[in-house]
This record gives sequence, C-alpha cells and structure tokens, in this order.
Amino acid sequence: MNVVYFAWVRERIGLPEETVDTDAATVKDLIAELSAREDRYAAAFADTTALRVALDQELSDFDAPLDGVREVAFFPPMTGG
Amino acid sequence: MNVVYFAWVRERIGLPEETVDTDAATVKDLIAELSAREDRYAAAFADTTALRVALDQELSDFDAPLDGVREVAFFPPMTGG
Amino acid sequence: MAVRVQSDPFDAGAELNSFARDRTGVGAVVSFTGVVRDTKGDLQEMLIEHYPGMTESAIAKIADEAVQRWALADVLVIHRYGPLKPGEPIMMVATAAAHRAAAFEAADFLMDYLKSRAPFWKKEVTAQGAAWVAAKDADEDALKRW
Amino acid sequence: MAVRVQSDPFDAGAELNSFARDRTGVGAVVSFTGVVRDTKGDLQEMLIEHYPGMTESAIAKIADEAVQRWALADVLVIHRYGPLKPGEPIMMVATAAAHRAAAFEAADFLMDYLKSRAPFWKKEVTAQGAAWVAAKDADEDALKRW
Repeated sequence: MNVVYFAWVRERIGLPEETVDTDAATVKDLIAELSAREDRYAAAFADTTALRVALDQELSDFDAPLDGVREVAFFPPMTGG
Repeated sequence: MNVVYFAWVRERIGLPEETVDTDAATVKDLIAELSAREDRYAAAFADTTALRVALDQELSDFDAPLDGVREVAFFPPMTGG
Repeated sequence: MAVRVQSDPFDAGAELNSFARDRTGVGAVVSFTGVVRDTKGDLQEMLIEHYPGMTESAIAKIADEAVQRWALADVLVIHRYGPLKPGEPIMMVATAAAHRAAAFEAADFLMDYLKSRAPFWKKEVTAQGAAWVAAKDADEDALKRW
Repeated sequence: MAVRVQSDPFDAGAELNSFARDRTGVGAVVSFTGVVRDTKGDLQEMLIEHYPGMTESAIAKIADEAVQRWALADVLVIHRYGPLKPGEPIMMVATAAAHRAAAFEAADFLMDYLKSRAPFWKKEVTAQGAAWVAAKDADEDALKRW
C-alpha cells in the first residue's frame, strides 16, 4: 500500500511517500501500526484531530476500512484558496 | 423650479426638462398641478406607485415639501446594474 | 475609491488588473461584470439612460456605505450609458479586502444597491420595437438582505 | 468548465476577459482572485504544496456541485502551487450566469469549498523561518452556509 504525507506531516515523518506492507483493517489500525514503529510517526500521528486522511484521493475518516485501498494520504486541514 | 423627466416618463410627457413656475407645497401638489395642465402629464403621473421622485438629485417621496428645492426629477424605478 | 460613469466601452480584464495591482494587505479581490444579455435572441441594442450628476453622487453614496460596513482596501465602480450591443459589458464593480467574506459581501451589496438606487434605465431595442426594461420586485426585495 | 492547477503565474484580467468573451445568455460574470497577503510586512515567500491527482479531482467535484446547484453558463478555477511572492495571485474563480445572484452565490460557494476541501497547504517564509498556515475554524464553519 502506498502511503503519502503532505505539509507538516511529511516534514515530521521525514518523507513524502513510502510503500507500507500492512494488514491493518482500518485507517486507525494503520496509524497505530506506524506509530509503534518509530517516534517520528508517533509524533506526526499524536493528535488525529489535527489530521485528515484521504483514501485513493478521496477524503475519508479514521474508521474507514482499508480493504482494496491502494493509496492512503495523511495531511493537516487544507488551507487553499 | 427645474423639472426633469427620464425614461418613459420623459417619453410620455414629450420633453426631458422644463422650468415650472409653481407654488406647489409638496411633490403631490406639483403632480396634481401638472396633471391638470395637459393629458400627457395626467397619463405620465396616472400611477404614482410606478414612479420615483428625486429632489435636488436625492431620492425622496411624494409627501416631501418643495420648499427651497431647485430641481425635481420624475422617473420609473431604476434598472441599472 | 473610484467611480466612473461613461459612454465609452471599458476593458473589464484590464480594469481588474489595474485595480488589483500593487496592493499590500489585500488577500481577496472580487469583481462583478454586468453584460448586455440577449434573452430571446432578438436584441439589436440596449440603450441606457441616466441622470447626470445624480448618477455619480448616488453611486458614491452607495460605495461609501460599503466602505463603512466592510473592511475594504478599495472599491471600483464603472457604469456605462448610451447605446450598447449584446455581449458588451454594461458595468463593473470590484472590491479589494484582506479577507474574502468582506470582498464578496461588499460586491454583492454594491450590485444590489446599484441595481435599484442608481438612476439608470434600460431600454431594449428589437425588430419589434423598443421597450423599457421593467424593474423587478426581486431587485427591490434584494435590498432587504442588507 | 475549466480547472487548471499550475505553478506558472496567470494573468487574472486576461483570464477574466477570455472567460467572459462570446457568451450568449450571460448577464453576470463574477470573479474572485486570491492574492498572497503579507499580513505583517515580513513575508518573503509563500510556498504552496498540493496533492497532484487529488487536487484536480477534488476541484472538479466542487465545480460540478456548483453547476448542479446554480444555473451557471460556465465555471473557471485556476489554482497555483509552488513558491509565490507577496502580491502575486494564488488562485482565481470565475462564474458566468444569466443572473447575478447565481453568479455571486456560486463563486462564494466555490471559494468556501476550495479553501477547506481542495488539497493545498500554505507555508509562509519570513526572516524568522518558515511556518505552515493553520486552518481556521471560520473556514470550516463557512461550509455550513451551503
């Protein structure tokens, strides 16, 4: 599964994109798995209220299942316009 | 007193502007005086709900006094923009 | 603040650029352009009559009111009179502000007031003849929003 | 309907003119231009990051929604990414419609949604360093208007 990061999430984790081999059932499970892996993930995912998630380039939520999903993106609330 | 007409009011009365020698106390009185003068005025002023009036280039109403006013304008509701 | 009442055509894009140029503290620029609309496909010309003198002061008063009600960096109003062809710009309003809400609301307010409180009258000329455009109740009602 | 996501600058006036040109049945054109605002007078650069692929589809979805909700003749959205200087246009929205209310409301709607639902992130660079712009609660709240 492709996992991508933007803005300060990308900076905190230290990379824009990576391939993650996971059996996580939901976004929450994936976050727990990554956070357990290294401190920089734990720091980036510490406050999920400050985070947004997109599954295959569609905004989603942390309870969403990852079944069949090819790309998960984590980023802060958007500030376009 | 200078009296000016715009749009269909001007067309119905047949002139854009005229000097009227009057002692009319209010706009209503002036309308009555002009309407009594000739049919084309009576036709133009028949329905005052379809008319607007400006005194010295400020929107006003039909009960307004004419004391000190130099220019009275009659026209239909505005359709700018 | 600039108010122009003119018979000459104007270039809305060039006006927008010159209005927006070299501003500090501005994050939002809103423009409205009113275009001669050929509703039934038979419009030959639109004639716009106005009340010279009152037009300028009425527009300035409306623009002043907008500047008092919203935090605006600047306001531009251009309105034409005389004969216009279908598709030609009739008028334009632009607002510049730090934030988008002020720019949008002020432009919307300016349009509602210009429509019903600035002394312009439109006459449509078709092959069937010429007819004055009637004011809409909806335009008068729109003023109650503010 | 046109959606463009680009790093190159664009000319808002030229875009407005080309958007408004040669339309029949259109009486109202509204444009919004977002400009890099130097709030404290110390901004060196604004960096805009985006999510290629999702950006285009998210904007197209928002524009489709506007076309379904209002009687619009056309919609234009341009949004830049990359490094921008103070005073430069960041993005632009334009709407064309028969009537002004639809053009205004749709442009306002598009801005509210682009602000909080299109995947862009702004970072401000000053002499003191670089900082991500935080989303405002007011921006999220603005969506509830629609």
